[in-house]
Amino acid sequence: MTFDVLYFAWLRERIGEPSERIESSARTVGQLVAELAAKDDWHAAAFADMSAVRCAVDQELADMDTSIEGAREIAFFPPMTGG
Amino acid sequence: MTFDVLYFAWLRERIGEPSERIESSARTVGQLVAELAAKDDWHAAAFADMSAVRCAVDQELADMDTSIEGAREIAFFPPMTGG
Amino acid sequence: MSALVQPGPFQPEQVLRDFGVGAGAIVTFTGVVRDDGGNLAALEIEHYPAMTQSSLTAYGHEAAKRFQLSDWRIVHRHGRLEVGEQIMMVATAARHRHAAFQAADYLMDWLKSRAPFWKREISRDGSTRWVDARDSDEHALSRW
Amino acid sequence: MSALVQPGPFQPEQVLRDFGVGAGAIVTFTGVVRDDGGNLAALEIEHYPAMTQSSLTAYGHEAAKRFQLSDWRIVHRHGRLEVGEQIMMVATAARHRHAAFQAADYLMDWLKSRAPFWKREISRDGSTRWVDARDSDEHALSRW
Repeated sequence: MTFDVLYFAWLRERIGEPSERIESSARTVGQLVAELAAKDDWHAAAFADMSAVRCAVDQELADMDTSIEGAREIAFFPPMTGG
Repeated sequence: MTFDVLYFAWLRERIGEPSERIESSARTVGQLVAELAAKDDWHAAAFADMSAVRCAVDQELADMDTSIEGAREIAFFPPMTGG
Repeated sequence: MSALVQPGPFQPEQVLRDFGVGAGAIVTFTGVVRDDGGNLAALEIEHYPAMTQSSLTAYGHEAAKRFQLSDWRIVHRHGRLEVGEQIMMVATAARHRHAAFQAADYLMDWLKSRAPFWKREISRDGSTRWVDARDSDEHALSRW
Repeated sequence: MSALVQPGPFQPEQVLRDFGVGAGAIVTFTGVVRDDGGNLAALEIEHYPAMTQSSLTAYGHEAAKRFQLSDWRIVHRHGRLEVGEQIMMVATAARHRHAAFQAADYLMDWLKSRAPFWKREISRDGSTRWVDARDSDEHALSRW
């Protein structure tokens, strides 16, 4: 399947791009993260500390076990600091 | 001693005046209340239920035991309902 | 850091002019004349002029000390207020949001039960009724 | 009942126009860029456009249901904000004050930790630093 993968804040900076299209057979967020982290050093650095990474699947907050089957947009970002 | 005694809200209405000058030898709020309540039916009605009467001595919240020696202004009123 | 007691209406943007400069968190509370049953025409608020200002100022300073406010303001009206009119407003400013929230909440509990104001409801048919103090307001004070 | 996400400044009196008609209690929270150490020039706020509006709206509706609000509004800015500028504002309207206070407090806890905004500090010397999420913000959420 093809996903739009989005990055925000320092994840975006480490990866060097705000988004990328990914062809993957991953079925959960966690499986996708494992694939992405194996791509290159930049991705590895972005996903080095998963305790500092949050995720949304199609704009809904998700966790590593969340299914991405049928999803279009997976976003990764640090803990939010709004307000 | 001479005191200015002030009434607010329904205490003012029951007594029929917003204030009066009282010559009294009372030394506490409670003693003054006993004197006032004995004056006439209107005063008796105002002080009939002391659980619904609050008091300030010289603009400071007080209770029945508070001394009024040297005080100038004693105010009686129902529980406050501001805000 | 000021308390204002006045009969006329107030503009919140005026009350908040130059308020809380340097603070990170500003909380306001505004009380409005509410008609629950469809019969209320207005409120008449009586107060104790010689005591009102000083008691509001004292509660403001107490809140500032307790919650380390950098600024606070209180405005409270008296006299006749129509349904929908603003009765009063409290504003608190602090570095962080929890202090600002708590201080405004604290101030409201004190104002409701310890500031010398008394409300009378004026119905559309002209009849009047003094508003009873609520046990829940007295109880709220015991939280602090 | 509306959430607004915008880069430009907002006027509180505009945000509160026609707000909470019929309510007895209105609470607002305003967050302001605060310079604690004397070195901050501005904040840069990044957000996730496709998600921001919908998540603010969802938290607003959740607060309305939970605290029986008659009205609520949220405005949150993004982009570069100088020291002293307003970052965001929440307003809640209810019959009684405790519901309005609690709902605003609740909404702020959710916005701080669950709305897709990320703050970066820009120092006067031009260096930048992403603001870390605070444990106390995460902890605050567990109150509800």
